[in-house]
Amino acid sequence: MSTLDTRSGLGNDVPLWKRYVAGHHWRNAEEEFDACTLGFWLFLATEVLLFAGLFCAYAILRFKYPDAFVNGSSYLDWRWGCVNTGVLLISSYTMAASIRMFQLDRQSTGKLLLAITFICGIGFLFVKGTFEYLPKLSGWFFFLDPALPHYLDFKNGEALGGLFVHIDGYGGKAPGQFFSYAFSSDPWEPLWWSVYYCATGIHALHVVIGMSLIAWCWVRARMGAYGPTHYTMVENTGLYWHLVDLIWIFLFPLLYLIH
Amino acid sequence: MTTLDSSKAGHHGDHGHHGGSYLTPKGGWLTTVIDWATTVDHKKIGVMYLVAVLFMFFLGGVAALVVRTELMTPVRTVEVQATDPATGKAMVDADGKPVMKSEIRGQWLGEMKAKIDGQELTSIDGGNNWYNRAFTLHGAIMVFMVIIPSIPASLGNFLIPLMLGAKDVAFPRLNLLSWYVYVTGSIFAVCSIVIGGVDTGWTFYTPYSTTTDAEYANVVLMVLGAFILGFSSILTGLNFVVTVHKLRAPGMGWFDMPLFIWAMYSTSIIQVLATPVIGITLLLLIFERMFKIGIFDPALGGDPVLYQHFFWFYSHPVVYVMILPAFGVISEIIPVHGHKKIFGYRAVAFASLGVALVSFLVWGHHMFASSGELAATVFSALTFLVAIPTAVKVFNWIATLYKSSIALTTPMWYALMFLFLFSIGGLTGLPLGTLATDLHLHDSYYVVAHFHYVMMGGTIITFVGGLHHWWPKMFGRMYNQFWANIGAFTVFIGFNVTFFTQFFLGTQGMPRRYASYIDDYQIYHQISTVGSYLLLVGFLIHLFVFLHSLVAGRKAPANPWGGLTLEWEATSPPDEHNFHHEPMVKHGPYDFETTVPPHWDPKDYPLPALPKHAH
Amino acid sequence: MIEILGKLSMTLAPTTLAAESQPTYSWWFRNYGATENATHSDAIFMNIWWISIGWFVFLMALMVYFVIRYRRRPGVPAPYSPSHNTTLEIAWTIFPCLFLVYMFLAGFHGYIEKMVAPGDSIEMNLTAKKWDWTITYPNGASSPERTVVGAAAKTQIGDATPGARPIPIFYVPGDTPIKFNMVSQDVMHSFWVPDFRVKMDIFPNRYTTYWFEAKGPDEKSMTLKDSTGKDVLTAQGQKVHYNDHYIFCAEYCGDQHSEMWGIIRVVPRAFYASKIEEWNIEGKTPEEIGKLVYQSQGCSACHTVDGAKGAAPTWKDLFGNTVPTNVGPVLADENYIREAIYTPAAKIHEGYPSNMPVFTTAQIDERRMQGLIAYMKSISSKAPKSDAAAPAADTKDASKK
Amino acid sequence: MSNAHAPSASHGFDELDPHGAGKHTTHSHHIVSGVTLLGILGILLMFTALTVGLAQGEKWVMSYFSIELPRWVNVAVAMSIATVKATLVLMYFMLLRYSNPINTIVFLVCLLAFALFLFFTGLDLGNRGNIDPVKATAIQAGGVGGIKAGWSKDAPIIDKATVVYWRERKLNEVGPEKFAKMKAAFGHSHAAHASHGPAGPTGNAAHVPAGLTPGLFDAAAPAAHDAHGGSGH
Repeated sequence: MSTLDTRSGLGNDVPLWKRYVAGHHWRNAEEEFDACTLGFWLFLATEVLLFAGLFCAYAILRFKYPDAFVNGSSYLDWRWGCVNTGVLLISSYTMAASIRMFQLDRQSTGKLLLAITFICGIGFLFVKGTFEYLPKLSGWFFFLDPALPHYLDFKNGEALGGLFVHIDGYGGKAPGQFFSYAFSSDPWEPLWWSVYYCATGIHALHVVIGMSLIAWCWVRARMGAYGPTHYTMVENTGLYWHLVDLIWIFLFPLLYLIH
Repeated sequence: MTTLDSSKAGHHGDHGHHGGSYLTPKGGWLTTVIDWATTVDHKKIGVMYLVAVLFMFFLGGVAALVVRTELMTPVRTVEVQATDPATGKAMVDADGKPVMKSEIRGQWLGEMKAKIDGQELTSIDGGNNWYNRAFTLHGAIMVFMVIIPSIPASLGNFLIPLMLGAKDVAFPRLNLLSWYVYVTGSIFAVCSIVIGGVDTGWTFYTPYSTTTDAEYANVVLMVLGAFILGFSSILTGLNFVVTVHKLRAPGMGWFDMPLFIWAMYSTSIIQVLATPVIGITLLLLIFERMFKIGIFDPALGGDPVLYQHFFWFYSHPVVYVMILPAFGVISEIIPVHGHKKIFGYRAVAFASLGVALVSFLVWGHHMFASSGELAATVFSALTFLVAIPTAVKVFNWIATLYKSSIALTTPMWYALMFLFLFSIGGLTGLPLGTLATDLHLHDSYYVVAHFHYVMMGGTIITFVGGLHHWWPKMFGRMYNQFWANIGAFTVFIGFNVTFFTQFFLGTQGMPRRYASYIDDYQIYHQISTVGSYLLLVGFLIHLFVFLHSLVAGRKAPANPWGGLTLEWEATSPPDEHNFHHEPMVKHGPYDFETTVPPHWDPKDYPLPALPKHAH
Repeated sequence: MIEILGKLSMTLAPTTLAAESQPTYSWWFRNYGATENATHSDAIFMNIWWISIGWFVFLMALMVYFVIRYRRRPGVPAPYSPSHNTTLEIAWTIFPCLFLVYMFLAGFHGYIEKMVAPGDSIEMNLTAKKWDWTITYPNGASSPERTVVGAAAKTQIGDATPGARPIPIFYVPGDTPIKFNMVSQDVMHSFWVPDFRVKMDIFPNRYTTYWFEAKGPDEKSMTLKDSTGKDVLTAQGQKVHYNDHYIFCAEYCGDQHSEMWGIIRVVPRAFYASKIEEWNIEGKTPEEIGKLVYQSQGCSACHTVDGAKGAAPTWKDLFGNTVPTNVGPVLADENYIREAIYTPAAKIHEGYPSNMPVFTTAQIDERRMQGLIAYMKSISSKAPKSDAAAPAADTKDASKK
Repeated sequence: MSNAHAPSASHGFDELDPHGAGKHTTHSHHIVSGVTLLGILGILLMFTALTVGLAQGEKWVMSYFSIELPRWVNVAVAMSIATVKATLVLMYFMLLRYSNPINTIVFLVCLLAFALFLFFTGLDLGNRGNIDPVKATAIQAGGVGGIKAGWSKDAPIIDKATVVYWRERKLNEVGPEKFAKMKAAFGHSHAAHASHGPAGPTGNAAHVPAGLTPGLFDAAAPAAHDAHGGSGH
């Protein structure tokens, strides 16, 4: 909560977390921590209900157009989904472990684990963006994409010195009015892509927010702000990150594993 | 009324040696402005909310008057001169007389469009466009920017920590943030109005809302505004829930809380659980408009009824976000001004929670006319459940009046008006929950009248009443009760004249959102319009009473009505940190039989003598 | 579940409080209701109304009495009373539920009556679009009749002066169950005939139904007159009685939502039959067909045929002329007109909005399309008469085969 | 009000006990052991493998025995496993098992609201007549003409089903032969198998491995995917 305040009356030689003083309206730091956690759980409830809308739209539309969803899903590779699930699960673990380290005052390990969590987030977004969004939206493939060699017959462009390769006709699986993919076999496939991009896009936005929080935690941890008696921010960031994981646990089978 | 005219009143509130009240300026005007803009004090934030909400109320009220004025006659009342889309100039006929839009209905294109961009014109303006914009403006502002935050964000923010004996809400900075979020959302909405307005109705029903004015950003801005306002609502609700859980004064158990707190607690739960769904709904609506993603658009395979479910899953519970705080205020005003313990405290408290629960089960009654027989039947049955806790509350309030000692102060007048108006609002809701009759009344003026009786007769009336109840506490000044009562009666009469006629309009076949109608309805519309002007007069009287009170009002005593809840233990206006010492709760919030109110001075205001056994 | 509820409501709800046999008419409604379901629904409404009045008067009387009796007076101690009474509280929680159960069951009963059409209903198709209605009769005909409300003599359903936009009149037989299959072509609309006490939303892309059995006209009803004010007579030389009922759109649909009206005209069955035969396109020349289509498909709402300025280009002298469009000048020939009807967004006439509704081949089939073209030719001075005559003759021949 | 801070500050510091935080009387400072966390991660990864395995297995069963499993099997299996995984994350990573029960209540209430939302919406929309696909092209988006493909002023207007429009356009652009080749390469359509009657005449040989981008992770064997479904076969 409070940052470099001097209310505790302790000198600068004492770590920041030891100098932490609860807000003036709290009886003690325990209560403040409890309240922050409760508040954050309420916030998580709102996040779950935000995604409830997407899940509901998914359920209703899949009920109406099962074939479109199955067809659309077949363009996604479950192995990329699996990799991303693993990445998120591992990052969830490192996040939880990081909180544990701060609880035990093992600052450097805690910071390292935070950094690993952050890197996992980057990895998730990288896979999502490079191997899933980019080719599907535009037909541009990253040159390392393992699927690329199979489409080279239809190559019709390169960019950045061969770093990206364009495949004619592959792209265009975009939402709504930007949809221009020619080989759909179900008339309602654009709807599937709309749901897919809304769900994964909003989830990715949450990943970005979570990563920003983790970065902020890392910066504060370097200043020594978290320790056994005060780690509210890391704890809540962790809760947020786990929620991101939780949503993905449901999105993964719903998007990748249907047939 | 005369009880409060003692000139000695206020000396209890004057604890100068403890430092200034929260209203005391910190220095020059710039310092003061910065202090207010960066304050985390729940009282200041409450007052800031109050000012913002009242401003939006003014805007929405102007729109309402425009709508009512237009409906004076079956055709155009407010004439708009037509514009030639080819030249962009105002149209005149051969004699140089201005040509009105109504004269060329359906023949020329919209003035607004032509001004912005003469290229692709997407909708015909037969002269109703501005009317449609006016009622949308009225609806959207009143719902999203006035009624939802009215009592919770202004009175709630100010009172919840005081009533709980806390120094502040749980997350003061979040509280300030929520005010800024509210203002940001309102600015978006106002921007959308300034650049041309929105003609979708406040419900933004697809596919109309995703396609109207297809080239312009008005709808996106308005929807974005509502989306942002949702965050403000969530933050406020979340803050209150945690505050109630964690910051009750020592000795205050759950059933020692004032009923206002119970009502606000239930409200906050609804806000937290329902608002995110409107968030995603509006987000998808924005995507629908910008990218045509098709989830709600039948032309692309989506389902407009899905949108309605999304929308009403939030917007029905939010009806209780609007009315539950009003219940809370009434549960305070009646015991205090009747000087009697509330009848059936637990019933009232649980009824609040019950309403909150049932509110999530009944949203489908907004869709009876869209033909889902099974769901309609289930929702109709569940809808009647709402009647039970609300009826229980009304019975309890009236039972509280029995053998009480009723001081007919302005807040009490408002409470009595509320009982009258809310009873009408509630009872006229019954034919709307009844399937057979709803098929006739749905989307008619009957519905308009019904929800105005509940929303305005319930919430706004109570908001103003609550404002009168806590005004001395908030600003440390008394107001002129005679003129306040005159204002209250004017509002009451104006309100009934405006809206009772609309019940008849509805049953006789007047659809809502109509700018023109058959001549038979005109007399009702005219009465209604006259009533709305009377309402304006009533509110203006209140405005002047409040302004006069701020400038020249008598200093308020700490406890002008003899209340027992903790906010009356603070000074008027309260200190910056609310209480000098952390209050200990030694009596219930309504134990008038056994407790002498804090800061009570018989010279300030006479209270009925305590019964003998209390001494 | 629906079945059980239905039986329950049949036994408990309908006649417990209301005198069903008597039509319930009060200052709440403008008339007795034009169908039996409407009358029944009014009875339910009035039952709820009187229950509500009872509760309201009871509560307000108590409140006023308490306020007067227990007003605060100086020096008078408050006569305190208990603040809790479990028996009373449980009683007043449960007692109102009885009324609620009645309301639900009665409402459900009336709802099923209003929703479920009898099997022998005459089915008609109703299409809604901004801001007009079209009804297709069982024989494929559509009503070309429109009226300008307010311009005509005062009718039995109340006068109105909303403007010059003509609203459609739909003839339906009295005392006959009629079922509309409704669909919208653009946004949502809602079909409401206040005299039938039912409204039903109309969606794009999904059919909803609406049924009614309107009470037939009797001797007291208005008599039908033609434009010159003379009585319309049946083949047997009798006057035709009719009842009119307003149609309103009850789901907000944009600018002229407020004028999206129509009239349901209930006439005797025989007269209805002769009317729809009159509008049948069988045995008519292409020009006549075109004129009927022009009137019945709502073209006349925007396009004029006399050269006057409308919301859309006039048809007078359109055919054979060069039309300025967003893709450059185009000759208004047969193909242009066909495209403009089936795919209106392809070329947009300069100075007009792109809001012409799409018509499908189901709505305007080849014969009707040829009819429209023939009709446009007949009102265009640019159409070479010799050329125009030839295809028209062809079509006529084709229709005879 | 400076005196107000003193008690809370001292209170906070009295309880300062870095190495014995687990001994705190309050529930909020439970420290989960490292082994537990690692174990949970292991279980979660295992369940991920399981859910994928079951999905693939189900597909294999369907094609091998040429049978149709109802669609809900797939969903029910996947959702059950996801629920178990989510519960583990909630209990151990998010510490619901150790923290104040009110947090659990908050989460459950939120799930209740979710369930109500899904249930009633499904109750209504699942019991209405389905949207009629035949009408799709006859309906204009809000009556303003077709949908524009993109935002630019000169974007083409799509006046028929989006999918059909783009198919025809591509067909005109590249010609039928190349179109067929591209469709074979890009399309993994197997809906025909999954929902419309029994497996195709060629049995599982023609069955498309749905959800596999050809060649991903097995770049050495690109030829295999050429045999996969699409209009070329």
